[in-house]
Amino acid sequence: MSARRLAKVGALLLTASVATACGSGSSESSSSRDAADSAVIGVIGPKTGPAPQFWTETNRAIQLFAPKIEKQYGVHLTFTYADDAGTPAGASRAVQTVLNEDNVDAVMGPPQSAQALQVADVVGRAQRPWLLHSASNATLVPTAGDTNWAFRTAYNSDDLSDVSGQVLFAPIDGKDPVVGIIYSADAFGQAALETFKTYGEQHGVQVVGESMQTGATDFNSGISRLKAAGVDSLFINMTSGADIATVTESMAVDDFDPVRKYATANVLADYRGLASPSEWKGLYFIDPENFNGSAYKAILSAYKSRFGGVPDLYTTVFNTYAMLDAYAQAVKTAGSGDDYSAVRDALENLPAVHVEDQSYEKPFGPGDGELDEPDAADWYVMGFDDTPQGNIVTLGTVQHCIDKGC
Amino acid sequence: MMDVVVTGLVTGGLYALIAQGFVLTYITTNTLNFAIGEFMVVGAFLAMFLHGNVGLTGLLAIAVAVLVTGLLGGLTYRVLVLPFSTEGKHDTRWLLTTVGLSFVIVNLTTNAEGANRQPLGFGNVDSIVTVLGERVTGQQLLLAVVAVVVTVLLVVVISRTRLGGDMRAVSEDAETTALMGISPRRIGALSYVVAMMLVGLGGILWAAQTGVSPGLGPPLLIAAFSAGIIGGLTSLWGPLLGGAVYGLVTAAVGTALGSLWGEVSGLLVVIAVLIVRPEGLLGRRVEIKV
Amino acid sequence: MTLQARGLEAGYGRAAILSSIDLTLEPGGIVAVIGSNGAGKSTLARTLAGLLRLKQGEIEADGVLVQDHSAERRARSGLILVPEGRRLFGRQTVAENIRIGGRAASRRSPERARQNVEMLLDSFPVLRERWNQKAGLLSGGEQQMVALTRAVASEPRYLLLDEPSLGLSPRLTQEVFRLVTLIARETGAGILLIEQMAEQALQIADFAYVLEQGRITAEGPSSEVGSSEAVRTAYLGK
Amino acid sequence: MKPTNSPRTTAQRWTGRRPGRRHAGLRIGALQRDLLFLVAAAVVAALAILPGRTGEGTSIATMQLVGQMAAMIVAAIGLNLVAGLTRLVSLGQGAFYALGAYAFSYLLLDVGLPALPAMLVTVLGCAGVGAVVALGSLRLRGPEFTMITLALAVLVQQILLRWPELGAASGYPNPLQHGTGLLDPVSVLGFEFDPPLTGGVVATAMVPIAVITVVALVLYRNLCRSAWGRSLRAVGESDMLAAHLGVNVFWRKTAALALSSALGAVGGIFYVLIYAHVQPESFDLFLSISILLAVLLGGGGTVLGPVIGSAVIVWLQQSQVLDGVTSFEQEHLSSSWYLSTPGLLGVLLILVLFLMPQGITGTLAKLWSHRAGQTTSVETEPGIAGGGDERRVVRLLEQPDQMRDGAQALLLTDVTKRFGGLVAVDALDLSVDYGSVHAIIGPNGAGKSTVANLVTGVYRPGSGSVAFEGTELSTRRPHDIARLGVARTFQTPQLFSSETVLENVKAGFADTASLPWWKASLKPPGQYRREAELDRDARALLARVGLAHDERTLAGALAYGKARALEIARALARQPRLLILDEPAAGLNSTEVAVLGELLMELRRDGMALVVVEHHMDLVASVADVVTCMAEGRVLARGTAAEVLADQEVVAAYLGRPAEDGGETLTDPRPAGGGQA
Repeated sequence: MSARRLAKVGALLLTASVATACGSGSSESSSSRDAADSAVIGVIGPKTGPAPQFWTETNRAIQLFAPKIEKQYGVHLTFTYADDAGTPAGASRAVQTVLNEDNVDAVMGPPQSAQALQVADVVGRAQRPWLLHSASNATLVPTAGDTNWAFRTAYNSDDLSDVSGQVLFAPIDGKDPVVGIIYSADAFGQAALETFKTYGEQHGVQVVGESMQTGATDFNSGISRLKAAGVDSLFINMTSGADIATVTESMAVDDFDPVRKYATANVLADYRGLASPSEWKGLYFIDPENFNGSAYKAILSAYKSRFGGVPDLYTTVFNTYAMLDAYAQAVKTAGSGDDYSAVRDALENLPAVHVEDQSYEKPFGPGDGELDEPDAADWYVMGFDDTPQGNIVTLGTVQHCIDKGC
Repeated sequence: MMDVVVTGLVTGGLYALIAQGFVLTYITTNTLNFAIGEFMVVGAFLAMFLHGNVGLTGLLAIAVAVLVTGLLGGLTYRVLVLPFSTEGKHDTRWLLTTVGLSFVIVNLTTNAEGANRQPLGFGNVDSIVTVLGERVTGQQLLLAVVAVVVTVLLVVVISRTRLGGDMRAVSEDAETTALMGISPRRIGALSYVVAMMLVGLGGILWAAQTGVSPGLGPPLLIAAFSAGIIGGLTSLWGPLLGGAVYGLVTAAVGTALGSLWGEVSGLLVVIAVLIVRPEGLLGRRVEIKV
Repeated sequence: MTLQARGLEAGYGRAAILSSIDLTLEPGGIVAVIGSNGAGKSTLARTLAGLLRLKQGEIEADGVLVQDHSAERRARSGLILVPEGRRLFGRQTVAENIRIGGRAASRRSPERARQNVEMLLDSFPVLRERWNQKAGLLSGGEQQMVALTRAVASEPRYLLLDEPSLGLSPRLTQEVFRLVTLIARETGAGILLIEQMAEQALQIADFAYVLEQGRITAEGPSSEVGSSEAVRTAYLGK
Repeated sequence: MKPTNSPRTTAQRWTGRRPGRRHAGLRIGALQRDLLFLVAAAVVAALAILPGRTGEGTSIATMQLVGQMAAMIVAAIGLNLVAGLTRLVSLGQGAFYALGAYAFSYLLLDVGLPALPAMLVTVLGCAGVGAVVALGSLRLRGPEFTMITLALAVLVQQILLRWPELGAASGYPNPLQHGTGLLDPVSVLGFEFDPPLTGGVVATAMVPIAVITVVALVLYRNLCRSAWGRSLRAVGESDMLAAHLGVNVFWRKTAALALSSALGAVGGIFYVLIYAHVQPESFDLFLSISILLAVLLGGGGTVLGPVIGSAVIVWLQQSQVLDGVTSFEQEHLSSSWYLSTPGLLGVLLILVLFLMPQGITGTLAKLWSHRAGQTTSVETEPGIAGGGDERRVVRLLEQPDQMRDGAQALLLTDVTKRFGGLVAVDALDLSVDYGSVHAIIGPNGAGKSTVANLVTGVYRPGSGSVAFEGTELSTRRPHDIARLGVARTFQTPQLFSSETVLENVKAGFADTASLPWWKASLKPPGQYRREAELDRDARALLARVGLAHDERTLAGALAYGKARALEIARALARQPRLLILDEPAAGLNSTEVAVLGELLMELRRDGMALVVVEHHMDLVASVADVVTCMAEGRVLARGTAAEVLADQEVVAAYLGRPAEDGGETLTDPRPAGGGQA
């Protein structure tokens, strides 16, 4: 075959493929946008990729609560979905698809920091509400500032570090502790370390950080380093409960049992199945919500009866609910989803957001896109009981634990 | 110091067991199964299914799962390796087909079972054991012991039995072995079966401690691959030495510089070995005839 | 009960190295295939043994068409090739080499094979001395002895010998040929002696084929072939 | 082969004539083709980025797709140099892509270099890293090379994930360290190139991406189709063969890997231009595998295969076209056990290897040549392959002084070569004069081919001297010896079986070893002339060996005799002064042997020194001036053909006369180790 012919075939194929690519969108929605009080939300998440549970829980929460919220506020919400494949390029592509081809009124997600980071500027410039329903890094994915369009119903890393820091940096037996932090080797984890380090410098407390690769076979060397550094106040800030199990296993092996052991609600995913009661003895976790509270109870029972079993990511389900409630109210106030700035203003001025029987008064404001406030009195410390299934027990608020010990 | 040595050696046992899966097939067929990590996953999921859904007892579930994983290995050899390794030693198509297979298995299990780690539900030696004054988990020690026992067994079988003689003959000159009435393809398939049985066993015992997930494979693939290369893919003792070296280096560097640099240092050792002594520490140098 | 090849065509890639080969081998007889370098002798041996697929033709052993059988299957049915250059398992001992040769006989008559091996070892006691040495360390003549003994351990019905004299001194060649005669007599196998050393081969063979440029150019009782011009032409030109 | 009847005078007339305007038509033909390619590539590139001209939001995803295709294309054509042409299967191209992306970003932001120098430093730096990797790994072949590149790919990603200055897992740049998550638009001479990220902003970055891609494609195509590309194919076929064509295999591989790495880095630069941000998880092993898959799918070793493969792979990965397959599976097979895009790509990888081992273009080309192969008539330029012309090439263009008839070309003195305990060549003396044919005969295993290998540098003699025109060869390497003017053919012809006959001959010319890569890719006007000369000379050589009508045939499809003739033509292309033929008559029929004999006689008349290792006595008798008969590594007899063939010892050695007493026996047991081969 001559090169000329090859060139022709190549050109044809290239053109054909480009042409087809242009034609194929990912639109799974084709709603009529004419109705008043209606809005289209583009949901971005890792349908494929290493952490599809974020995608699953978001979708389930939408299936579960969107109809109820639509009815409650009399708005019509349409959802269109785009897969970010767990990569930044995928997120960039997904956000373009929802913004430009599906022409959504608001973007929800991506839930993971690395992907959110890639699209932050893009969504900001598009000037449409950005609904963050998953914990992310406050610096990498900010919700404040004049051009702010982002709203977050999950805690951000700064707030988490702030509140957890209040417990972890508190003196032990009248002396400053040595604080250790084990974090996932990702953007969220790295930011947590930075915050802790700054905090430590401000308070003259030694901070030792060790990062761990997701899926690592053991964490023995990290534990021996923490142990050698004399850490007695430990924070495990990992994205996967299975990895936390690897950590506590290695802690057991190395006989490392610091006075304080705290984690985040991520410990609820998989951890209890993989660790044993002896390993979670004395391991507490911090969250803005009380998982034994009535709002959570209602959400979990609805989830259970619909999908059988509890969610992997409690917080994603809860925060998606909160986000839908906030956005639906704002659309109602603005009259339509496609008046982006009206919706934004409405979000900033919401009187309250409700999740079941729980409400957050004046959650957002100009320059404040955070639902949760880093107030130790509002956050809860929880742990597991000694039963093999490890029921969640609430020990009290963080402030309570700081004051009286938990 | 002692703790680094003990942890390094004990974790090296797991790598060695999986690396044995590389060595066995390389000796007889000059090919490797790059979906080896996914065969661990398959073994573990099978065991979980057989125990949890079918209701087999732990040992029986392990035995059946190991056997089925082995048979799947044999099938892989027949369908994806043998037809893609016909053009001599420089033919590397089998490498790509097995990589393709690993994509398929990861994707299939992720779609069906989700990416989360699920507890296997049995088979975990849930205790801490003291070795030379250092604490290790019972499961890791079990894996290390299994690796040593398996290696010794393999060495005995291959040096003492008729089948072992056939295998050695195939590894030396497959064509001439065929002239002795022995099918090199059958020996190759058999070594794939045995190799993937070992890998399946390793996967199950490992998953018993850490849980089953489609993502179980890659971290161990890299470690086992490294152990195999360092020790030498043509020596049955290679995995033990390679696993020990890799385990020690990653543990020592991890303790000194932080655990994340451990794996990097292990990979650097692999590259150094490939450059300086491509046949591995215990491997046999293959002479090239002109 | 014969080994017959009819209309064989074989070669590598697209090129045919052998064409329209017909030959017959009967148990107990020695048939020589002689020809110069490059005439296609090894290709013939490999094709008959099943290491090379034939493009055309048939191979029949004891009434069974075997051209589609794998090399190992042919070996197990008693069609044994001692390849050019002997191809011993150099990292294994003499004993192991001979033992592995017995694998092809294990389903037919292992006992008889064992007796025949003993017989050969009695005639060439030097191998017993080398019994536990690595085969790769033996001298060329000794290696050829091992290769032949290994073949006998396979209890051949048809034994294909591809240039057993290769790399051996004339003196050793003679010894190897004596051994070949002995094997033919004692085992009753039909021996196809593929050789470049025409005169020595013809001395022990009953019948001979001359292979030239991938074709059989002459055939007949070995005494006739040996005295014919065909041989001198094939080797030394006109 | 066709004997030539052309009178000598024609040849001489031709020798004096330099190619002039006569070849203008040919030159423009080649130029036209290249221009056409350039135009076609430019048009496709322009069309591809056209949807983004207004900066409309809806075009952004398309522009990203096109940009990723471009990035994959440059990375894949780079990989093709290594994995396709040189046949070193690398799983490390993703590592260079990542290095390129990170290095470029870092140089822009942290170092503050302007865009062009940053690009230049990145590309050169990655080429350097590639060369270093090559130096460490080129001893390895086959799976071992793949493994080291695999380790490299994993290593690079692991390091990027951890390196604090590069943002580690937060990516680069990140607001934490740099106050922004996106790089500023790249600016060159005050012109800013915006990435396809924001609606309403025209993605001007697509312009440099398109331009660089087209330039890279043109240079790469020139390179592939040049003598340099041929040298890589030769290395891919066998290191030994390439060395005998005068190619310094080691450095050529190093250069190929360096170029490949540089192109990988360009892919990474494109990524930065598109996304303005890099993250370690974008450059995982899957990327390396995808690039390799693109090469294989399109057709490794072909010029355009990787381009098509890349476009298809990126399209499959990024558009949701495979989702249809997934939903089909979910509906009709199983709702939980189904394959989605990554798994389907795994299946595709396997299927490609199974069904289309030569990839899309390879398969198409095969179909094409199948259909057209029989009917293709040879396009002969007037006066090129005419009857008389062939002699011009066979006759050496200039005859160096030392090549006068009768002068000594080759001298072996007391050469011994052992392999383990076996003495393959034992104290051999041999001399070959210009204008003569020296035949070496002897039974199998006599050491004949070893002599050929000793002269061409494949083996080093244990002792003794091998001298060509007084230059000692025993310490030189094969490519060095080839460059001195020694050519050879092999016992089994070693050809590029998937290339045409014409390409095979062209690989024989000295350009294969000497043309620098930059000249090959830039293709200055002189190269067009040179290529035309090569075409013409190659055709003449083909005509000379009787293959004039086979120039378009794939070498793998040739009958044995023709394959041998082709190998001789290739060996002659370099115009060697000493030609070593290893069993040239094997597999030839008697007519072919006769023609071969005539060819050898003509070469001899031209003053060439020939060594013919042969067993075909007719040929030996008719061409050899001196015949050496070897047995067991020693000279048994030497003289004219008649003398040697009449020698009783020779006859005995050949026919295998029963031996006299003496020497080793096996019936008398002797102490171990006393035996000798």
